[in-house]
Amino acid sequence: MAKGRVHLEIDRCKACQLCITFCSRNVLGLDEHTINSLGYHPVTAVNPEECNGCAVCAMMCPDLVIEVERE
Amino acid sequence: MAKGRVHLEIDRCKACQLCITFCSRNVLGLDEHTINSLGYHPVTAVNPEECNGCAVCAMMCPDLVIEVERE
Amino acid sequence: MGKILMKGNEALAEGALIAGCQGFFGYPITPSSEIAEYMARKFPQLGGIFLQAESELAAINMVYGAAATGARVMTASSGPGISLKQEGISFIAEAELPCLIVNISRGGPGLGGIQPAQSDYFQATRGGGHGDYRLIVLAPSSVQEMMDYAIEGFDLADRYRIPVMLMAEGTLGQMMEPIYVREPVKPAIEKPWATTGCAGRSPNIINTLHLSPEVLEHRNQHLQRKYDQLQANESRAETFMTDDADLILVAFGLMSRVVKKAVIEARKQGIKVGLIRPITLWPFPDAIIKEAAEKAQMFLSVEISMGQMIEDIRLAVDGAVPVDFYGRIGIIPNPEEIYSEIIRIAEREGF
Amino acid sequence: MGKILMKGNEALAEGALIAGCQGFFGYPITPSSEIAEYMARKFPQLGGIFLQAESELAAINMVYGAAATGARVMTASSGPGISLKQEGISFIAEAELPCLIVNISRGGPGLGGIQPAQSDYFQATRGGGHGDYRLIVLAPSSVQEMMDYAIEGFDLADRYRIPVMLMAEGTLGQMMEPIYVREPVKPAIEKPWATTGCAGRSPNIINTLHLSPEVLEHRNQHLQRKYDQLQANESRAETFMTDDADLILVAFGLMSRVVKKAVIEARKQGIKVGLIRPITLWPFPDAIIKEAAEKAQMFLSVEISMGQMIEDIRLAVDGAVPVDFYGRIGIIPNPEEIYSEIIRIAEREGF
Amino acid sequence: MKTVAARPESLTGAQYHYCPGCTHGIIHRLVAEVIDELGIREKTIGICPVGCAVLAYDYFNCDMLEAAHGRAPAIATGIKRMLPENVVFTYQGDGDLASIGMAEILHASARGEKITVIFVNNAVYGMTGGQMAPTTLLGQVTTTSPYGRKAEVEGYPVRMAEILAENEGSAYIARTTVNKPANVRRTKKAIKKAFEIQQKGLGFTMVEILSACPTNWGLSPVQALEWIDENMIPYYPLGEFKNKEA
Amino acid sequence: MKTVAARPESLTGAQYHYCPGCTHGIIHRLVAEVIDELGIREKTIGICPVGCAVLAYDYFNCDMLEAAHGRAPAIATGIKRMLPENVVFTYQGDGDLASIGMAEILHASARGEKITVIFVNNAVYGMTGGQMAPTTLLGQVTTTSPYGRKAEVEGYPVRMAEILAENEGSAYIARTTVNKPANVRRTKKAIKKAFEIQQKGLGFTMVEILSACPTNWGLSPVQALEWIDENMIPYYPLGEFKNKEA
Amino acid sequence: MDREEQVLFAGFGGQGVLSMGQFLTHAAMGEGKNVSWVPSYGAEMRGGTANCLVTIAEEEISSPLTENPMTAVIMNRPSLDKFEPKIQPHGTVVLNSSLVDRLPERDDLNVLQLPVTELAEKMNNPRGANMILLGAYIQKTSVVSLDDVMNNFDVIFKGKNPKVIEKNKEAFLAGVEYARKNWK
Amino acid sequence: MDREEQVLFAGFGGQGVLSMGQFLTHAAMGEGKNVSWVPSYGAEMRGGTANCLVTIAEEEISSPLTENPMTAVIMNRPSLDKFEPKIQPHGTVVLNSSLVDRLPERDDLNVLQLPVTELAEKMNNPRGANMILLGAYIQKTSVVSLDDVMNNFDVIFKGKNPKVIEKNKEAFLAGVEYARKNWK
Ligand SMILES: Cc1ncc(C[n+]2csc(CCOP(=O)(O)OP(=O)(O)O)c2C)c(N)n1
Ligand SMILES: Cc1ncc(C[n+]2csc(CCOP(=O)(O)OP(=O)(O)O)c2C)c(N)n1
Ligand code: SF4
Ligand code: SF4
Ligand code: SF4
Ligand code: SF4
Repeated sequence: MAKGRVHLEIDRCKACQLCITFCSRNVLGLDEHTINSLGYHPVTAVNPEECNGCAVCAMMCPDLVIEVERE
Repeated sequence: MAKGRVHLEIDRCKACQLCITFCSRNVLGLDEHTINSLGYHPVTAVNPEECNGCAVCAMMCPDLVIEVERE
Repeated sequence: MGKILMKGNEALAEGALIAGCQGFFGYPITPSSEIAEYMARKFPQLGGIFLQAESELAAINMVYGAAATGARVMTASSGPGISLKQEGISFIAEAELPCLIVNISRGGPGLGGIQPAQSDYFQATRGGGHGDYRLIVLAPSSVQEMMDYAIEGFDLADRYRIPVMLMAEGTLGQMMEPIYVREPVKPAIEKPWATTGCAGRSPNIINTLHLSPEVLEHRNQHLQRKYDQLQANESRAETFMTDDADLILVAFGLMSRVVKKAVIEARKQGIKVGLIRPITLWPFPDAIIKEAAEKAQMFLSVEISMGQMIEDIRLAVDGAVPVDFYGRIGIIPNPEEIYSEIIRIAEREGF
Repeated sequence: MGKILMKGNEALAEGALIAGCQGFFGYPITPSSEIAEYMARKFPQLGGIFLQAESELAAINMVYGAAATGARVMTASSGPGISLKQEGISFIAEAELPCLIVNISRGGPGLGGIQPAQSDYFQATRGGGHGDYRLIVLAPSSVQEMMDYAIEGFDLADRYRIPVMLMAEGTLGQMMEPIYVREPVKPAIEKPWATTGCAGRSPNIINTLHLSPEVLEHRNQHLQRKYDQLQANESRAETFMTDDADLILVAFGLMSRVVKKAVIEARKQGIKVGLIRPITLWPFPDAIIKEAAEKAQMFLSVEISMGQMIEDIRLAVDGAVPVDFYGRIGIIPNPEEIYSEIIRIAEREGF
Repeated sequence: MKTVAARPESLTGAQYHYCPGCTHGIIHRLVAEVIDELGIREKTIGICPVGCAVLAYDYFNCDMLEAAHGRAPAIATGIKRMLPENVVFTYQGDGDLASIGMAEILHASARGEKITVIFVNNAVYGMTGGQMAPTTLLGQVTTTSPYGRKAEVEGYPVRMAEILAENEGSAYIARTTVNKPANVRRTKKAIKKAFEIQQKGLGFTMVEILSACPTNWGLSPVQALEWIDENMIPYYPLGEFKNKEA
Repeated sequence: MKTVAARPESLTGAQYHYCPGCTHGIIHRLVAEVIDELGIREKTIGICPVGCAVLAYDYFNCDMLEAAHGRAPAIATGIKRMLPENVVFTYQGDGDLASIGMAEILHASARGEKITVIFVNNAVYGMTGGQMAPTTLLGQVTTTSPYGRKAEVEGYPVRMAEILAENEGSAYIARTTVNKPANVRRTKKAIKKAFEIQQKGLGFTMVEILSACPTNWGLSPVQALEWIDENMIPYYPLGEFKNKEA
Repeated sequence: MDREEQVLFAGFGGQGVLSMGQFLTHAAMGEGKNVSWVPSYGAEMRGGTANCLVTIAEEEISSPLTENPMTAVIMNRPSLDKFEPKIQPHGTVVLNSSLVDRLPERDDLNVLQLPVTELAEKMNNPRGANMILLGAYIQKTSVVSLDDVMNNFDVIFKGKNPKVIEKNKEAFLAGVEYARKNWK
Repeated sequence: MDREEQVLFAGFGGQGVLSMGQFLTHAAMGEGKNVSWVPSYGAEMRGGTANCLVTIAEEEISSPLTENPMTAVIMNRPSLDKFEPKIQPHGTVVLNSSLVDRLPERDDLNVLQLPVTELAEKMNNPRGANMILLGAYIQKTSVVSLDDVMNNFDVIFKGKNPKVIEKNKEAFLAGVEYARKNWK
């Protein structure tokens, strides 16, 4: 079970994929079916249950998209 | 006998005394009886016979006053 | 050769190359940077020197040094960068070193905006640096003229031993139009004063220090005579439908084309309106304006500024007729807007 | 308290202290350096900040920062140094930061000479930097006024949130006259906009960047309204024997005193001659000159330059009467010389 | 669940104008987190440069000034001298700090101004569209070194941390990067140390941060982070170059 | 008898305006002697600073330019780039080079401009009447540090030779002095080396020369030379800091 | 005012709106028309909107500027918000309906829509969206002749990689096709 | 022109001509006169000549400048060469004859000479030459009252080392003495 949870403010996301690259648990991915108000396919949690709340994604996100909670 | 000879263009002299200080043979001194066109008591050879032509005076003179000849 | 489509900044840069420019020293700033970039691409093949300076200050002083060798050299910048060059420009003016200084201008003061403006008019025409000096200031209104005036600028610079400024709105630097590319020019003017090493002659000195008041005054009078000569011989303007005009609009640069369109439109409505476009902002075309003031009822200065050229118009008109002002900042007013202003005035004044 | 003998530069510096100046940031340059040196001696005891900057560029930007904290701060320089400050001045004008900028002027262009001149008039009154902005420019004519106008300068700066320039010929900075030392002033104006740390309020921002053309235009209009207000309310001049004058000489600074002496002498010969001395070079005393132009036959602009203020006189006179020019550079013409010029004109014109 | 990562108070939360994957955003956050942690937001005054970070006054939630290109250290000096109790930082790019602003940064350091400089070195002029910076690497292609920077023509990239460490007035000088989580953590520590040393009044402090400009490097954001490892760090070694506390 | 010391051809012989005992005069002569010995007078172009040496164009018998304060390295760059076969030198004081001209000198060095800089460090502003320079020593009294320079207030003196040696573009950097015959000889050697390395195209060259300003130090000329030994050399060590040939 | 065709292209920074305009300008110049291309610049470098104005005329172009273009080619929603009020009465709007989630509010405008972002992604050529829209617009308005464009395609893209040209041509033709079918 | 006394002091950079002028200015101010002191500056910092102009008047001083002073106190030969032509008709020249090896060429001038450099060296006070000349000049012309000067000496030199003041006073009085004896 997920020990952590990410909150994604997707309208800020610029699809740079840094969070995705550095998440060791492959929690995150781009949502190819959505275009956000900035014109990007934004980040989404593809495997939310894998999240351990390490907050590395938030650390690497330049755009303040991600808030992380941990148990 | 002097092995060297100094030529002094006294109207350029500003009486800083650097030549006098560094001449190891005390050849040079200020001429208290003359005032040159710059308003200074200029350099003069007080012991010309002692000059060995080492040219240290010319080396230390900032104002191109001194020409040195050597045998 | 047919026309080719070029950006204003690139046409200007190409014009400089055509004029035999051998050195460019500059520091990037929007909206002028394409000039530097063009030179960076082209010069290595041509054996010219492109150098990105550490600052505008360094750039203008590199120009000082490079121009002193007798080569045709230039720099380009905008707003804050041109301000930083003021000390250097004053030195270059006094040392009488020919060179081209380009201001692809933006809106100020301060960092301002990068949108087009003409609010560096005073700085260009009155000398933003210290002391009594002038630059020749050329104001192109089309991409073609960006090229043509760059060529002419180098020529004037050499002939009069004077820095020439080419000043254009940012938009003119950024836009594209088809142009005819001119033939390369071979600079013909000798520069026996250049500092190139004194082999076979006595040393040359490039200097702007004049501690004796008499020499200083003499130098200033010398410069003034040159400026008088320029005022007599080199001021230029384009006139359009001014002969019978009640109202004459005065505008320069890209702005003047917008005004021209409004004038054409107003003429269709039977309003007697004309346009004078100063091509040399300095020497300002006083005589042409003064002459026009004998027949016209009124002038309108249209500027992308809070009102600067209007002073030169008023000085030229010398009280003969009123001079009105219409200005924007950061926005080139469009033809519709100028047209409305003409109508407004025509109705008010009964033209 | 009785009069004491002071150098112009020192009186100015002392005036700044009296006005509550808390910071001086400058770079030495003849003939202004005594101002810095005076501050360096005095500030440590007073708890103020004296800092010799690495350059004029750094100095004006230190002033930008220091003025942003709400403190009364200043800088002083001359010729080339003032040119180097132009970018910073444009920023300060747009950021509306009150401060005092002193130009103890010398002759240019280039390195020029350190002898007195007034050839930075255009630079001071038209804005040598980029964009549409103005400074209040005060021109003292005596050592007493060096002090008084420094005090007043800080006051105007705070009241209008505008940089004030005090411009004086080098000679005025170097000469000594007995003066009355004024009482210390307590600055009273609140500066809620200052960047002092946002404790207890939302953050303050000092900024000159306006990327949106609309905002940029709005800012320029805001500044323009302030300038209009200054033009309406703060232009100042001294008039001397102008009431019935045929010929009115216009001169500022120390120059004006020389002219005054010549005017007195010419009056003794029955020549109807007067003097207008602009105290604020900007806002220029248009109204006073315009009014005088209704009665006088002619104006003569006397400047230590090749002719700069004459443009402002001509703009004010607006063609009503002719405006002649008499100028020197690097040399303050003496009373005898001006007197001869008056006689020459009076004979030619039949005054 | 407790929140372990969220926007720091010292950021306004305004949407950044930076390009996708631009690490200016990470650096902003780190500075803000340090300000939060030190509890100095209300006495901090920041100065933004001319460069991509020109709008940083909209992002930092404290008193801010916008500087002329390169002059932030002079402005910081003016402020700090008048308000010695406040905390003052500048945020500058490599064009701003190492090119046009070279004299100002060197002298702020020589004078030992008690300020903190956040120096974002991305080896290129971002804002103006990818021209050469003094820190552009040899061989690197930019719009003004279109054939690759050559030592013979454009000279050598400058190492600011090393140069400034020469000055006696410098109290803390470090170079870090934000190209992976561990480096982000180290960068934050360095920034914190710099602010602390400023508060102790030991002298001038600077953290040079190697930062990615995917747009002008012509790389994807992820590739850009790798490029830092492969190309920048070999020329710009990470580490502390001066620490008066150590 | 043969002449063993006389005015070099590369000096015009015009009477200097310098104060009595000012070592600017010695340094001028050394530069001229080197130019003579290398036989390069007719292709040498010199640039004088704003500072006491502002009139040096009257003294050097070769093509000369007078620069704006601090900008000589930029002017030299402009010349050398257009005329790479010529020999270009600047002659600059410490105010000129290390204060207002800091950015220009640092970047000329970083770019490896093939010029020679004669840097006359006299720890004070001579021409303008004795204000503090960036090289003024701690404790030294000047008109703008009337209570003695304090590290806390005015910061630390900058060591330009050491800073410039950091730059890869620098090919030869030395510090010498002219306060006694042996040092004068060493200075001449260093100047010669610098010109030679310039001609070989190896990069930027500079000789920093500790020089006396008796007037503004308030010392007799002879005392002033001693003051260099006692006060300057301890802070500004003599030596070669960079030599790409060595 | 004088009759000239003035077309505004507007969208996000990365959508290629400036190139669309340049393409059209080149094409019109190839036909011997007088042309000018004026970009908005700079402020939009990092994110935000970008736009350019193309003027095509038989006569010499006096003013290359206008606030009120006859036609606007709109690639995203913010651009519609910004420019809708400025289009001339009875002007034309060409909309990228993938990213513009509303119709113009004015009822005098001639509205043409197509979902280019989706079409482009379907063609596996996301950067080709601009060329699709341009193809459709030219097909519909004949502001330049389609034949001339096709003949000049390589000239206009001179110096570009042939593969890139091919991809652009495909996208352009897809737009032409779409307009033929859907915009009658 | 209005009657005011305008005195020019001129000599080498190091001869103390600026202080001579300041001394006189102070003295005259002490007597309640209007005064001004205008130095030449800067160009003369390194060597060359220095000079200053002192104006003393009963009325307010309009112009502190003139090219044509009534009196010139000349400490060296170059200064005589430079200023002789500018002195007003029938003006006065006070000359340091130790360093000025010629007389004025004009015959309308009132010439006063004394060998102050030599006198000063004899008094073992080479820096006192300026005060000797000043003493003589004031004694001769009474431009300010000698008594007032003597009474104010310490005030004028306020802040200076008492020894220095003493030496200056000695030199000044030597000049007064010389003028009494030699200039009748
Ligand atoms: C005086 C002046 N010169 C030039 C510019 C143009 N300019 C703006 S930002 C910049 C360089 C930005 O590069 P950098 O400092 O490296 O920051 P980045 O954008 O890469 O973050 C330049 C040259 C300016 N605004 N002002
Ligand atoms: C832009 C500018 N700022 C200031 C000055 C005034 N100034 C002339 S020389 C000088 C400093 C000279 O000192 P330094 O370079 O050490 O040379 P030195 O006179 O000691 O040989 C200054 C500040 C100037 N001429 N121009
Ligand atoms: S908190 Fe850690 S595990 Fe969770 S999404 Fe972020 S990086 Fe992945
Ligand atoms: S790092 Fe941030 S901006 Fe980038 S993809 Fe992830 S959430 Fe989006
Ligand atoms: S040459 Fe040598 S010995 Fe002769 S005077 Fe000079 S220093 Fe003395
Ligand atoms: S002031 Fe100093 S540096 Fe200048 S000439 Fe005099 S002694 Fe030499």
